[in-house]
Amino acid sequence: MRVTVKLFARLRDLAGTGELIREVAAPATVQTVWNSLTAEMPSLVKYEGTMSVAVNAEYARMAAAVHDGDEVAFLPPVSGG
Amino acid sequence: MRVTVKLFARLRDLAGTGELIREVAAPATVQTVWNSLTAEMPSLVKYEGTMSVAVNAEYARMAAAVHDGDEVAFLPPVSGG
Amino acid sequence: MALAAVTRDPLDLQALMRDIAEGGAGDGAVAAFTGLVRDHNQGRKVRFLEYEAYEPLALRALGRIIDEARETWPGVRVGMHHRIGRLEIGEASIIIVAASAHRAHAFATCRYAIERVKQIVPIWKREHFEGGEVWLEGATADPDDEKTKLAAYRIACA
Amino acid sequence: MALAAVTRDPLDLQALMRDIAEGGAGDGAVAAFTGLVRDHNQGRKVRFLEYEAYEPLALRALGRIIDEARETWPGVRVGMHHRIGRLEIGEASIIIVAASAHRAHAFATCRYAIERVKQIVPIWKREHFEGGEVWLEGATADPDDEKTKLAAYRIACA
Repeated sequence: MRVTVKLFARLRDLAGTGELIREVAAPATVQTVWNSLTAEMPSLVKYEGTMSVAVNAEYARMAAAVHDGDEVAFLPPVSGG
Repeated sequence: MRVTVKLFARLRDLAGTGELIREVAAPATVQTVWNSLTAEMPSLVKYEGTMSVAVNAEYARMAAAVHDGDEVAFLPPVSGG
Repeated sequence: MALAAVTRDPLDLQALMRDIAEGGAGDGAVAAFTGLVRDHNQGRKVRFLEYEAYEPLALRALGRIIDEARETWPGVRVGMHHRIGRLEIGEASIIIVAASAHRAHAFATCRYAIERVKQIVPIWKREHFEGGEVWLEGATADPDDEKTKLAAYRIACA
Repeated sequence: MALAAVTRDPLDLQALMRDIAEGGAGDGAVAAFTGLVRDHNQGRKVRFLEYEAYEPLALRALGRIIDEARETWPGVRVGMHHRIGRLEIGEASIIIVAASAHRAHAFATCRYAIERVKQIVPIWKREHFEGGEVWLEGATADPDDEKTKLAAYRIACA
Protein backbone atom coordinates (compact mmCIF):
# COMPACT_ATOMS: atom_id res chain seq x y z
CA MET A 1 0.00 0.00 0.00
CA ARG A 2 1.08 3.61 -0.54
CA VAL A 3 1.28 6.35 2.03
CA THR A 4 2.23 9.98 1.64
CA VAL A 5 5.00 11.02 4.03
CA LYS A 6 5.24 14.69 5.06
CA LEU A 7 8.41 16.08 6.62
CA PHE A 8 8.87 19.51 8.16
CA ALA A 9 11.57 21.95 9.15
CA ARG A 10 14.88 20.24 9.87
CA LEU A 11 13.49 16.82 8.95
CA ARG A 12 12.54 18.21 5.57
CA ASP A 13 16.02 19.66 5.13
CA LEU A 14 17.69 16.39 6.10
CA ALA A 15 15.50 14.40 3.71
CA GLY A 16 15.86 16.95 0.95
CA THR A 17 12.11 16.92 0.40
CA GLY A 18 8.94 17.76 2.30
CA GLU A 19 6.78 15.10 0.74
CA LEU A 20 7.40 11.63 -0.59
CA ILE A 21 5.45 8.49 -1.36
CA ARG A 22 6.36 5.22 0.36
CA GLU A 23 5.26 1.70 -0.39
CA VAL A 24 4.83 -0.33 2.80
CA ALA A 25 3.38 -3.77 3.38
CA ALA A 26 0.04 -3.99 5.21
CA PRO A 27 -0.67 -4.11 8.10
CA ALA A 28 1.47 -1.08 8.88
CA THR A 29 1.88 1.42 11.69
CA VAL A 30 3.51 4.85 11.81
CA GLN A 31 6.57 3.02 13.13
CA THR A 32 6.65 0.84 10.00
CA VAL A 33 6.68 3.93 7.81
CA TRP A 34 9.35 5.61 9.93
CA ASN A 35 11.56 2.51 9.83
CA SER A 36 11.29 2.29 6.09
CA LEU A 37 12.25 5.96 5.90
CA THR A 38 15.23 5.81 8.25
CA ALA A 39 16.56 2.70 6.55
CA GLU A 40 17.25 4.95 3.59
CA MET A 41 17.95 8.15 5.50
CA PRO A 42 19.85 7.28 8.67
CA SER A 43 20.37 10.97 9.50
CA LEU A 44 16.71 11.13 10.54
CA VAL A 45 17.07 8.46 13.22
CA LYS A 46 18.15 10.78 16.00
CA TYR A 47 14.79 12.58 15.82
CA GLU A 48 12.82 9.55 16.91
CA GLY A 49 13.05 10.52 20.59
CA THR A 50 11.85 14.09 20.19
CA MET A 51 9.57 14.17 17.17
CA SER A 52 5.80 14.02 17.06
CA VAL A 53 3.77 12.22 14.46
CA ALA A 54 0.43 12.74 12.81
CA VAL A 55 -1.81 10.62 10.61
CA ASN A 56 -4.11 12.49 8.24
CA ALA A 57 -3.35 15.76 10.04
CA GLU A 58 -4.26 14.46 13.51
CA TYR A 59 -1.68 13.83 16.18
CA ALA A 60 -1.03 10.10 16.57
CA ARG A 61 1.33 7.63 18.22
CA MET A 62 4.06 5.55 16.58
CA ALA A 63 1.88 2.47 17.14
CA ALA A 64 -1.10 3.94 15.26
CA ALA A 65 -2.31 1.93 12.28
CA VAL A 66 -1.67 3.32 8.82
CA HIS A 67 -3.86 2.55 5.84
CA ASP A 68 -3.52 2.86 2.09
CA GLY A 69 -3.70 6.50 1.04
CA ASP A 70 -2.98 7.90 4.49
CA GLU A 71 -0.82 10.97 5.03
CA VAL A 72 1.81 10.37 7.70
CA ALA A 73 3.68 13.40 9.05
CA PHE A 74 6.87 13.53 11.11
CA LEU A 75 7.27 16.72 13.13
CA PRO A 76 10.43 17.94 14.86
CA PRO A 77 10.00 19.87 18.13
CA VAL A 78 7.84 22.90 17.44
CA SER A 79 8.92 26.53 17.73
CA GLY A 80 5.92 28.66 16.83
CA GLY A 81 4.66 31.78 18.54
CA MET B 1 -6.29 83.72 52.57
CA ARG B 2 -8.23 82.22 49.65
CA VAL B 3 -8.10 78.68 48.37
CA THR B 4 -9.87 77.06 45.46
CA VAL B 5 -11.77 73.93 46.45
CA LYS B 6 -12.38 71.25 43.83
CA LEU B 7 -15.02 68.57 44.36
CA PHE B 8 -15.61 65.51 42.22
CA ALA B 9 -18.25 62.89 41.46
CA ARG B 10 -20.67 62.42 44.35
CA LEU B 11 -19.00 65.14 46.43
CA ARG B 12 -19.60 67.55 43.57
CA ASP B 13 -23.24 66.48 43.37
CA LEU B 14 -23.74 66.87 47.11
CA ALA B 15 -22.16 70.33 47.11
CA GLY B 16 -23.99 71.36 43.95
CA THR B 17 -20.75 72.64 42.47
CA GLY B 18 -17.38 71.32 41.40
CA GLU B 19 -15.40 74.38 42.32
CA LEU B 20 -15.70 77.07 44.97
CA ILE B 21 -13.53 79.63 46.66
CA ARG B 22 -13.08 79.55 50.44
CA GLU B 23 -11.58 82.11 52.78
CA VAL B 24 -9.67 80.47 55.61
CA ALA B 25 -7.41 81.93 58.27
CA ALA B 26 -3.68 81.21 58.03
CA PRO B 27 -2.03 78.95 59.01
CA ALA B 28 -4.33 76.38 57.48
CA THR B 29 -4.25 72.70 56.58
CA VAL B 30 -6.39 70.62 54.28
CA GLN B 31 -8.35 69.73 57.41
CA THR B 32 -9.07 73.41 58.06
CA VAL B 33 -10.50 73.77 54.58
CA TRP B 34 -12.54 70.60 54.92
CA ASN B 35 -13.94 71.69 58.28
CA SER B 36 -14.96 75.03 56.87
CA LEU B 37 -16.68 73.23 54.02
CA THR B 38 -18.54 70.67 56.10
CA ALA B 39 -19.67 73.31 58.55
CA GLU B 40 -21.84 74.60 55.71
CA MET B 41 -22.47 71.27 53.97
CA PRO B 42 -22.93 68.61 56.61
CA SER B 43 -23.90 66.00 53.98
CA LEU B 44 -20.22 65.83 53.01
CA VAL B 45 -19.03 64.76 56.45
CA LYS B 46 -19.55 61.05 55.94
CA TYR B 47 -16.92 61.08 53.20
CA GLU B 48 -14.10 62.04 55.51
CA GLY B 49 -13.23 58.41 56.23
CA THR B 50 -13.00 57.27 52.61
CA MET B 51 -12.00 60.29 50.56
CA SER B 52 -8.55 61.25 49.34
CA VAL B 53 -7.26 64.78 49.14
CA ALA B 54 -4.88 66.64 46.89
CA VAL B 55 -3.18 70.01 47.06
CA ASN B 56 -2.29 71.61 43.74
CA ALA B 57 -3.03 68.35 41.93
CA GLU B 58 -0.71 66.23 44.09
CA TYR B 59 -2.01 63.70 46.56
CA ALA B 60 -1.68 65.03 50.11
CA ARG B 61 -2.73 64.32 53.70
CA MET B 62 -5.37 66.10 55.75
CA ALA B 63 -2.55 67.59 57.86
CA ALA B 64 -0.80 69.12 54.83
CA ALA B 65 -0.31 72.88 54.95
CA VAL B 66 -2.40 75.00 52.61
CA HIS B 67 -1.28 78.40 51.33
CA ASP B 68 -2.95 81.35 49.72
CA GLY B 69 -3.93 80.54 46.15
CA ASP B 70 -3.68 76.77 46.56
CA GLU B 71 -6.11 74.36 44.90
CA VAL B 72 -7.45 71.82 47.38
CA ALA B 73 -9.31 68.81 45.98
CA PHE B 74 -11.52 66.31 47.78
CA LEU B 75 -11.84 62.98 46.01
CA PRO B 76 -14.37 60.23 46.74
CA PRO B 77 -13.25 56.62 46.25
CA VAL B 78 -12.14 56.22 42.65
CA SER B 79 -13.78 53.98 40.06
CA GLY B 80 -11.80 54.38 36.86
CA GLY B 81 -10.72 51.67 34.46
CA MET C 1 1.65 60.15 21.28
CA ALA C 2 1.91 60.53 25.04
CA LEU C 3 2.46 57.36 27.07
CA ALA C 4 -0.07 58.55 29.64
CA ALA C 5 -3.23 60.31 28.53
CA VAL C 6 -6.69 61.29 29.78
CA THR C 7 -8.84 62.23 26.82
CA ARG C 8 -12.41 62.77 25.63
CA ASP C 9 -11.58 61.28 22.24
CA PRO C 10 -12.07 57.63 21.30
CA LEU C 11 -9.03 55.58 22.23
CA ASP C 12 -6.76 54.20 19.52
CA LEU C 13 -5.13 50.95 20.59
CA GLN C 14 -3.43 50.44 17.26
CA ALA C 15 -1.72 53.82 17.42
CA LEU C 16 -0.60 53.29 21.01
CA MET C 17 0.75 49.86 20.15
CA ARG C 18 2.64 51.25 17.20
CA ASP C 19 4.16 53.91 19.42
CA ILE C 20 5.12 51.47 22.14
CA ALA C 21 6.54 48.92 19.69
CA GLU C 22 8.49 51.50 17.70
CA GLY C 23 12.19 51.53 18.31
CA GLY C 24 11.95 48.42 20.42
CA ALA C 25 13.05 45.77 17.99
CA GLY C 26 14.44 43.77 20.87
CA ASP C 27 10.98 43.42 22.38
CA GLY C 28 9.21 40.33 21.17
CA ALA C 29 6.20 40.45 23.45
CA VAL C 30 3.40 42.99 23.49
CA ALA C 31 0.52 42.57 25.92
CA ALA C 32 -2.51 44.83 25.79
CA PHE C 33 -5.59 45.40 27.87
CA THR C 34 -8.78 47.14 26.80
CA GLY C 35 -11.65 47.91 29.14
CA LEU C 36 -15.03 48.11 27.41
CA VAL C 37 -18.28 49.57 28.70
CA ARG C 38 -20.53 46.65 29.63
CA ASP C 39 -24.27 46.57 29.02
CA HIS C 40 -25.03 45.46 32.57
CA ASN C 41 -23.64 45.84 36.06
CA GLN C 42 -24.81 44.35 39.34
CA GLY C 43 -28.09 43.28 37.79
CA ARG C 44 -28.76 46.69 36.27
CA LYS C 45 -29.20 47.28 32.57
CA VAL C 46 -26.66 49.96 31.74
CA ARG C 47 -27.57 52.65 29.19
CA PHE C 48 -24.22 54.45 29.09
CA LEU C 49 -21.44 55.63 31.39
CA GLU C 50 -20.04 59.04 32.16
CA TYR C 51 -16.44 59.26 33.31
CA GLU C 52 -15.19 62.25 35.23
CA ALA C 53 -11.54 62.90 36.13
CA TYR C 54 -9.43 65.27 38.14
CA GLU C 55 -7.40 65.55 34.99
CA PRO C 56 -4.00 66.90 36.08
CA LEU C 57 -3.80 64.43 38.96
CA ALA C 58 -5.16 61.55 36.89
CA LEU C 59 -2.42 62.16 34.35
CA ARG C 60 0.21 62.18 37.09
CA ALA C 61 -1.21 59.03 38.60
CA LEU C 62 -1.00 57.25 35.23
CA GLY C 63 2.60 58.44 34.93
CA ARG C 64 3.31 57.16 38.41
CA ILE C 65 1.98 53.71 37.50
CA ILE C 66 4.19 53.67 34.42
CA ASP C 67 7.18 54.53 36.61
CA GLU C 68 6.28 51.81 39.10
CA ALA C 69 6.06 49.24 36.32
CA ARG C 70 9.42 50.27 34.89
CA GLU C 71 11.06 49.93 38.28
CA THR C 72 9.52 46.51 38.80
CA TRP C 73 10.09 45.12 35.30
CA PRO C 74 13.21 46.82 33.96
CA GLY C 75 13.15 47.56 30.28
CA VAL C 76 9.39 47.23 29.94
CA ARG C 77 7.75 49.92 27.81
CA VAL C 78 4.21 50.82 28.75
CA GLY C 79 1.52 53.27 27.73
CA MET C 80 -1.94 53.86 29.14
CA HIS C 81 -4.79 56.06 27.91
CA HIS C 82 -8.02 56.61 29.82
CA ARG C 83 -11.08 58.08 28.17
CA ILE C 84 -13.51 60.35 30.00
CA GLY C 85 -16.88 61.90 29.17
CA ARG C 86 -19.88 59.97 27.92
CA LEU C 87 -19.14 56.43 26.75
CA GLU C 88 -21.60 54.14 25.00
CA ILE C 89 -21.91 50.40 25.51
CA GLY C 90 -18.97 48.57 23.92
CA GLU C 91 -16.69 51.61 23.76
CA ALA C 92 -13.22 51.45 25.28
CA SER C 93 -12.70 53.34 28.52
CA ILE C 94 -9.06 52.39 28.93
CA ILE C 95 -6.24 50.93 26.85
CA ILE C 96 -2.94 49.69 28.25
CA VAL C 97 -0.02 48.42 26.19
CA ALA C 98 3.17 46.86 27.56
CA ALA C 99 6.13 45.65 25.50
CA SER C 100 9.08 43.66 26.75
CA ALA C 101 11.67 41.13 25.68
CA HIS C 102 9.92 38.77 28.11
CA ARG C 103 6.26 37.92 27.65
CA ALA C 104 5.92 37.29 31.38
CA HIS C 105 6.92 40.91 32.00
CA ALA C 106 4.63 42.29 29.32
CA PHE C 107 1.65 40.44 30.80
CA ALA C 108 2.56 41.30 34.39
CA THR C 109 2.94 44.99 33.57
CA CYS C 110 -0.44 45.13 31.87
CA ARG C 111 -2.14 43.30 34.70
CA TYR C 112 -0.44 45.44 37.33
CA ALA C 113 -1.30 48.66 35.53
CA ILE C 114 -5.05 48.01 35.32
CA GLU C 115 -5.18 47.04 39.01
CA ARG C 116 -3.30 50.21 39.94
CA VAL C 117 -5.61 52.37 37.81
CA LYS C 118 -8.53 51.11 39.85
CA GLN C 119 -6.62 51.88 43.06
CA ILE C 120 -5.12 55.32 42.59
CA VAL C 121 -6.25 57.18 39.49
CA PRO C 122 -8.78 59.95 40.31
CA ILE C 123 -11.42 59.01 37.76
CA TRP C 124 -15.07 58.26 38.54
CA LYS C 125 -17.77 56.39 36.67
CA ARG C 126 -21.37 57.54 36.69
CA GLU C 127 -23.59 54.71 35.61
CA HIS C 128 -26.77 55.63 33.75
CA PHE C 129 -28.94 52.54 33.98
CA GLU C 130 -32.56 51.84 33.18
CA GLY C 131 -34.36 53.52 36.02
CA GLY C 132 -31.72 55.84 37.38
CA GLU C 133 -28.08 56.75 37.69
CA VAL C 134 -25.43 56.26 40.31
CA TRP C 135 -21.83 57.18 41.01
CA LEU C 136 -19.72 54.07 41.36
CA GLU C 137 -17.15 54.22 44.13
CA GLY C 138 -14.34 51.74 44.45
CA ALA C 139 -11.08 52.29 46.26
CA THR C 140 -9.92 55.11 48.49
CA ALA C 141 -7.01 56.43 46.48
CA ASP C 142 -3.71 56.40 48.36
CA PRO C 143 -0.69 55.94 46.13
CA ASP C 144 1.61 55.59 49.13
CA ASP C 145 -0.32 52.67 50.60
CA GLU C 146 2.16 49.83 50.13
CA LYS C 147 -0.46 47.22 50.97
CA THR C 148 -2.67 47.99 47.97
CA LYS C 149 0.41 48.32 45.77
CA LEU C 150 1.57 44.88 46.86
CA ALA C 151 -1.91 43.49 46.20
CA ALA C 152 -1.67 44.71 42.60
CA TYR C 153 1.82 43.25 42.34
CA ARG C 154 0.66 39.89 43.67
CA ILE C 155 -2.19 39.75 41.16
CA ALA C 156 0.22 40.61 38.34
CA CYS C 157 2.91 38.12 39.26
CA ALA C 158 1.06 35.33 40.94
CA MET D 1 -13.03 36.27 10.41
CA ALA D 2 -12.03 32.83 11.69
CA LEU D 3 -11.16 32.51 15.37
CA ALA D 4 -8.20 30.29 14.50
CA ALA D 5 -6.08 31.05 11.46
CA VAL D 6 -2.70 30.24 9.92
CA THR D 7 -1.95 32.75 7.20
CA ARG D 8 0.76 34.25 5.03
CA ASP D 9 -0.86 37.69 5.22
CA PRO D 10 0.04 40.34 7.79
CA LEU D 11 -1.98 39.91 10.96
CA ASP D 12 -4.69 42.40 11.85
CA LEU D 13 -5.11 42.72 15.61
CA GLN D 14 -7.73 45.43 15.32
CA ALA D 15 -9.95 43.30 13.10
CA LEU D 16 -9.61 40.27 15.36
CA MET D 17 -10.40 42.39 18.42
CA ARG D 18 -13.47 43.82 16.72
CA ASP D 19 -14.64 40.31 15.86
CA ILE D 20 -14.04 38.98 19.36
CA ALA D 21 -15.65 41.98 21.03
CA GLU D 22 -18.68 42.03 18.72
CA GLY D 23 -21.83 40.69 20.21
CA GLY D 24 -20.21 40.46 23.61
CA ALA D 25 -21.50 43.60 25.27
CA GLY D 26 -21.37 41.81 28.60
CA ASP D 27 -17.61 41.44 28.30
CA GLY D 28 -15.77 44.33 29.81
CA ALA D 29 -12.24 42.98 29.58
CA VAL D 30 -10.21 42.29 26.46
CA ALA D 31 -6.65 41.06 26.78
CA ALA D 32 -4.40 40.71 23.77
CA PHE D 33 -0.97 39.33 23.03
CA THR D 34 1.19 40.06 20.03
CA GLY D 35 4.45 38.29 19.30
CA LEU D 36 6.90 40.39 17.27
CA VAL D 37 10.00 39.26 15.41
CA ARG D 38 13.00 40.38 17.47
CA ASP D 39 16.23 41.71 16.00
CA HIS D 40 18.38 39.41 18.10
CA ASN D 41 18.25 35.95 19.65
CA GLN D 42 20.77 34.12 21.80
CA GLY D 43 23.46 36.66 20.94
CA ARG D 44 22.80 36.43 17.21
CA LYS D 45 21.81 39.38 15.09
CA VAL D 46 18.61 38.25 13.38
CA ARG D 47 17.99 39.30 9.76
CA PHE D 48 14.52 37.82 9.36
CA LEU D 49 12.52 34.71 10.24
CA GLU D 50 10.80 32.11 8.14
CA TYR D 51 7.86 30.27 9.65
CA GLU D 52 6.74 26.93 8.30
CA ALA D 53 3.60 25.10 9.39
CA TYR D 54 1.86 21.79 8.93
CA GLU D 55 -1.15 23.92 8.13
CA PRO D 56 -4.16 21.63 8.62
CA LEU D 57 -2.83 20.31 11.93
CA ALA D 58 -1.68 23.76 13.07
CA LEU D 59 -5.19 25.05 12.50
CA ARG D 60 -6.64 22.16 14.47
CA ALA D 61 -4.14 22.69 17.28
CA LEU D 62 -5.13 26.37 17.52
CA GLY D 63 -8.77 25.31 17.65
CA ARG D 64 -7.93 22.81 20.35
CA ILE D 65 -6.29 25.52 22.46
CA ILE D 66 -9.38 27.70 22.05
CA ASP D 67 -11.54 24.78 23.23
CA GLU D 68 -9.27 24.17 26.21
CA ALA D 69 -9.49 27.82 27.22
CA ARG D 70 -13.28 27.84 26.95
CA GLU D 71 -13.51 24.78 29.16
CA THR D 72 -11.20 26.31 31.73
CA TRP D 73 -12.64 29.84 31.73
CA PRO D 74 -16.33 29.48 30.82
CA GLY D 75 -17.71 32.27 28.69
CA VAL D 76 -14.32 33.50 27.52
CA ARG D 77 -14.15 34.34 23.83
CA VAL D 78 -10.76 33.87 22.21
CA GLY D 79 -9.19 34.12 18.78
CA MET D 80 -5.66 33.37 17.64
CA HIS D 81 -3.96 33.96 14.29
CA HIS D 82 -0.46 32.76 13.45
CA ARG D 83 1.44 34.09 10.49
CA ILE D 84 3.81 31.96 8.41
CA GLY D 85 6.27 32.61 5.60
CA ARG D 86 8.99 35.25 5.72
CA LEU D 87 8.64 37.79 8.52
CA GLU D 88 10.77 40.89 8.90
CA ILE D 89 12.04 42.33 12.18
CA GLY D 90 9.19 43.96 14.12
CA GLU D 91 6.41 42.14 12.27
CA ALA D 92 3.79 40.20 14.22
CA SER D 93 4.06 36.42 14.09
CA ILE D 94 1.07 35.77 16.32
CA ILE D 95 -1.92 37.64 17.72
CA ILE D 96 -4.18 36.36 20.48
CA VAL D 97 -7.30 38.11 21.75
CA ALA D 98 -9.40 37.02 24.73
CA ALA D 99 -12.57 38.73 25.97
CA SER D 100 -14.39 38.02 29.18
CA ALA D 101 -16.60 39.61 31.79
CA HIS D 102 -13.66 39.06 34.15
CA ARG D 103 -10.31 40.63 33.42
CA ALA D 104 -8.55 37.83 35.32
CA HIS D 105 -10.02 35.34 32.84
CA ALA D 106 -9.15 37.44 29.80
CA PHE D 107 -5.53 37.71 30.93
CA ALA D 108 -5.28 34.05 31.95
CA THR D 109 -6.70 32.87 28.62
CA CYS D 110 -4.24 34.98 26.65
CA ARG D 111 -1.32 33.81 28.74
CA TYR D 112 -2.40 30.18 28.56
CA ALA D 113 -2.91 30.34 24.81
CA ILE D 114 0.57 31.61 23.97
CA GLU D 115 2.17 28.98 26.21
CA ARG D 116 0.11 26.25 24.55
CA VAL D 117 1.01 27.51 21.08
CA LYS D 118 4.65 26.99 21.93
CA GLN D 119 3.87 23.50 23.20
CA ILE D 120 1.60 21.91 20.63
CA VAL D 121 1.16 23.89 17.41
CA PRO D 122 3.16 22.38 14.50
CA ILE D 123 4.89 25.56 13.38
CA TRP D 124 8.65 26.03 13.04
CA LYS D 125 10.86 29.09 12.95
CA ARG D 126 13.91 29.26 10.74
CA GLU D 127 16.15 32.03 11.94
CA HIS D 128 18.21 33.83 9.32
CA PHE D 129 20.93 35.59 11.27
CA GLU D 130 24.12 37.37 10.27
CA GLY D 131 26.40 34.51 9.34
CA GLY D 132 23.94 31.70 8.85
CA GLU D 133 20.55 30.21 9.45
CA VAL D 134 19.13 27.67 11.83
CA TRP D 135 15.89 25.87 12.59
CA LEU D 136 14.76 26.62 16.10
CA GLU D 137 13.35 23.67 17.97
CA GLY D 138 11.41 24.00 21.19
CA ALA D 139 8.95 21.50 22.57
CA THR D 140 8.07 17.99 21.47
CA ALA D 141 4.43 18.46 20.57
CA ASP D 142 2.08 16.19 22.49
CA PRO D 143 -1.35 17.68 23.06
CA ASP D 144 -2.32 14.80 25.34
CA ASP D 145 0.56 15.36 27.72
CA GLU D 146 -1.25 16.61 30.82
CA LYS D 147 1.98 17.71 32.45
CA THR D 148 2.79 20.36 29.85
CA LYS D 149 -0.85 21.42 29.77
CA LEU D 150 -0.80 21.92 33.51
CA ALA D 151 2.44 23.88 33.23
CA ALA D 152 0.72 26.30 30.84
CA TYR D 153 -2.24 26.50 33.19
CA ARG D 154 -0.01 27.24 36.17
CA ILE D 155 1.75 30.04 34.29
CA ALA D 156 -1.62 31.51 33.28
CA CYS D 157 -3.22 31.35 36.70
CA ALA D 158 -0.37 31.65 39.12
